[in-house]
Amino acid sequence: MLSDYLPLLIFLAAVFVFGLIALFLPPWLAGSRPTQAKDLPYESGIVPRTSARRRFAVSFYLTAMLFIIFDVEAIFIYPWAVILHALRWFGVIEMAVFVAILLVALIYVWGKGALEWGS
Amino acid sequence: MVKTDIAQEPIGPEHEPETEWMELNMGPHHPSTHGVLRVRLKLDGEIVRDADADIGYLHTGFEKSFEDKTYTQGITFSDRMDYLAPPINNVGFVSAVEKLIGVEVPPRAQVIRVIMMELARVASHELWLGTTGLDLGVYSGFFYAWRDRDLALDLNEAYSGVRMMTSFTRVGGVAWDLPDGWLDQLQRFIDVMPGRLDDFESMLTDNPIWHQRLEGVGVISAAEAIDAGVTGPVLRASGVNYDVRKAFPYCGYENYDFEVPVGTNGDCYDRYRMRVAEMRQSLRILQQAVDNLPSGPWITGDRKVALPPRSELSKSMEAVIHQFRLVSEGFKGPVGDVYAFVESPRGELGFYLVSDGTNKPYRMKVRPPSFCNLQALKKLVQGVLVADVIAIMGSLDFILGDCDR
Amino acid sequence: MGELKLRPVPFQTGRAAGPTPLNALGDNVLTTTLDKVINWGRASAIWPALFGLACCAIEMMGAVGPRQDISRFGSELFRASPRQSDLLIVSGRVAIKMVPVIRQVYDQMPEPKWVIAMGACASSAGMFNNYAIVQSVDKIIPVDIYLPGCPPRPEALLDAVIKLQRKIRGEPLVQRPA
Amino acid sequence: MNRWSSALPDDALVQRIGDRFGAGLQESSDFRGDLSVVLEPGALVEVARYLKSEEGFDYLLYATAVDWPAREPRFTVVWEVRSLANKTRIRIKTTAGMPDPHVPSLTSVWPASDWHERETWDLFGITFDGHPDLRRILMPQSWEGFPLRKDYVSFGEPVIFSDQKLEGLEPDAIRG
Repeated sequence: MLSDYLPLLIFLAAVFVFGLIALFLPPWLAGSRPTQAKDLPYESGIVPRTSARRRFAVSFYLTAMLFIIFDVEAIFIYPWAVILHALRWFGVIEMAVFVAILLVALIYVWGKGALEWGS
Repeated sequence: MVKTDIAQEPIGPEHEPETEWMELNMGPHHPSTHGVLRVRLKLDGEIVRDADADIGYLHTGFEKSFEDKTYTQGITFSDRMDYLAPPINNVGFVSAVEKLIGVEVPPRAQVIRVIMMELARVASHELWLGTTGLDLGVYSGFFYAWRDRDLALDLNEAYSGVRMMTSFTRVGGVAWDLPDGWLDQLQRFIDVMPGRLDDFESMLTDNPIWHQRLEGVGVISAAEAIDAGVTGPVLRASGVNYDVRKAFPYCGYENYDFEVPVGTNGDCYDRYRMRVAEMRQSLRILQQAVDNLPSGPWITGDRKVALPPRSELSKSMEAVIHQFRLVSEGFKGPVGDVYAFVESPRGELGFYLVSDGTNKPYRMKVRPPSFCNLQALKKLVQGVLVADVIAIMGSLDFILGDCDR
Repeated sequence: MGELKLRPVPFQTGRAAGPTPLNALGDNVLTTTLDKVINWGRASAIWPALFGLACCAIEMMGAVGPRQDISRFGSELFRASPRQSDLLIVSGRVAIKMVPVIRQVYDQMPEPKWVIAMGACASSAGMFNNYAIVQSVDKIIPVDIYLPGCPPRPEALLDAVIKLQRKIRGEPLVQRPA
Repeated sequence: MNRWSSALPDDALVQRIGDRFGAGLQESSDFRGDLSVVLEPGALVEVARYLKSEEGFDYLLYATAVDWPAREPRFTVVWEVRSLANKTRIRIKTTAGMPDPHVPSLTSVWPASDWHERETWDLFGITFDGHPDLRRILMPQSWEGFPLRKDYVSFGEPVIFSDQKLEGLEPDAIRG
């Protein structure tokens, strides 16, 4: 029983090892030379005087939230698409309901004008 | 030693950043500022509340250097100011000196000047089309534009030996006659270009994204445009029918028949249409210039100003004296001040020349069209999204070498 | 007026760029070949920073254009931010007000980095000898290749990039007669 | 009639200015077809307003200054304006004395002269009273001196030829 999951474990281990390699090999090879100027934020060539950490408008947060909602919806479609052939018509109807719910959300948001940029 | 702590301190009375507005540096090193312009944007989220353009990052002290050079030496300087249309700068500078001294330019030299200026206008508008398209995402347009612009630069090179900085004018005419075979190359250029412009138009003119990004963006009305002092295609896009070639014809422009495109609602899209239409008109002018190019001298015979031809040197002593005097100290102008102006792709390019009777200009003020167009940026970007600031700056078509002088 | 704070140690390329774990083993066959591979990798993909100042920038754009395509030599992308670029082509005249900006952009570029002073104005201020122009970009940042011309033709810029690649690979710039 | 003065403004304009402003108009000249008038600083703003409202000069070309160190009122400040409608052009000049050159600003009449006057302040040191935001535009903010004055002679550095050795300035001083 356990052996059914063996390939998955090997795959995870490989991912983990590759991640470590990618993370630590290049800095070790190239060597890093931090200088004071490199740590400053890049301000189109101007030496910044104030720190770049500033409060910014709430509309960014709103747009980010909307993006996450519809992005996650897209992610759910991938596994569904892989096994759609097995699900046959049941899968199609199921996904239609799922998408319809989010469509209503999209129409509401669009009507509210949250998509246009406005504080 | 070189000072390094300059341009760091806050500038402007209101340099203290307001709490809720974020101050963003669209700084000198920025892909879409068409050179080294720094715009301090005050952003309320994505909406621009205030824009303070900080220029001078390419200030080369041309006006100080002109005072140190004789009139003929100044010609090579005038190339480097507006480096997208150097021939037009040359003609402008030399027109000021000719107006001061009162020299008549022979007709053949006038037509050669018109040909070189219209070539420069096509090359400059092509570059504008390429780079502004690049800012708005038309990556392939850049390569179309450069394919056509290289043809114009080949013509420059065949005539003056240099691709961009031709320095082809002399006071009283042009430096050399057209090499033979050049006119056929020009004719091939004139035949192929309309097709190339159609490529561009088919790609851009009724492209919905191009419409959406440019239509209704950066609108300036005719009255506001005159008050703000904008010039060139930006002024004409707002409906003001003012083109120096029609209003004050110089270099024989009065006997070419071409129209001046005038826009209606003064937004970025109209400025795009102005420039493309101007390219087509320039090709018409080029065709008429090639058809009736007069023969005769290409520089004035007035020995006070123009060098005698080589052949004459061996024959007459007087020519040698003229040659020596002209080469060693140049010619002197009367005391007085004159203003001469030409139509550059960006607008009216003027040269205010004050002379105190010596062989060098006492004061040479250049009226740069980019400086005047850039001044309107502050009014154009109020309450606009940041992405539209890029479109507006692209549509103003300013060149920092011309603006900072 | 602030003094010009120069980099104490000028930047070197390749192995001279200071000890990396590779050179800890000294110059034997293994490390020198690895150096050749690393330098070959660095040389064949130099991404210039999009740093156009004046007229030479137009010829630099010409070099990117379809006729003299600089991406044939590995400089495919002109990166807008100095963080992702290895080469700073100073194309144009350097105004006094631009000095701290050039210094900042150069400092914010990660090593290994190189500089091409494109055109007479960047190399020696060309025809401008007045209050507003720094007499050569050499006074601000160390320069690897000086490219004459006003403006240099796009082909000249390609030649400069090729010479820089040979310099990075450690080959002599000038082919001495055999 | 050479081409520059296609619509030579008749002397009537100068006459009208003379009648209305009397002593305000000091001289006028017609050199090479360019009409120019020299005004007193006091009468400058009224004449400018008159030119814009009644004479239709609505488009500002440029504003600059000329430095005559030998002459007593050292600076001549120049504005050039054009009437797009009837295609004429006039050059307004006024003078400013040395210790502290002051000239009224014309941004209230022609808003386009905002940057031009800032540049004249930056390069000549002439303060424009009434200018909304007079600060340096071309030179760095902390720059001392006014470059375009005739006595500001700083023509860069001496050119170092390869055979001359100036310590501290050799290009490889940086490479160390």
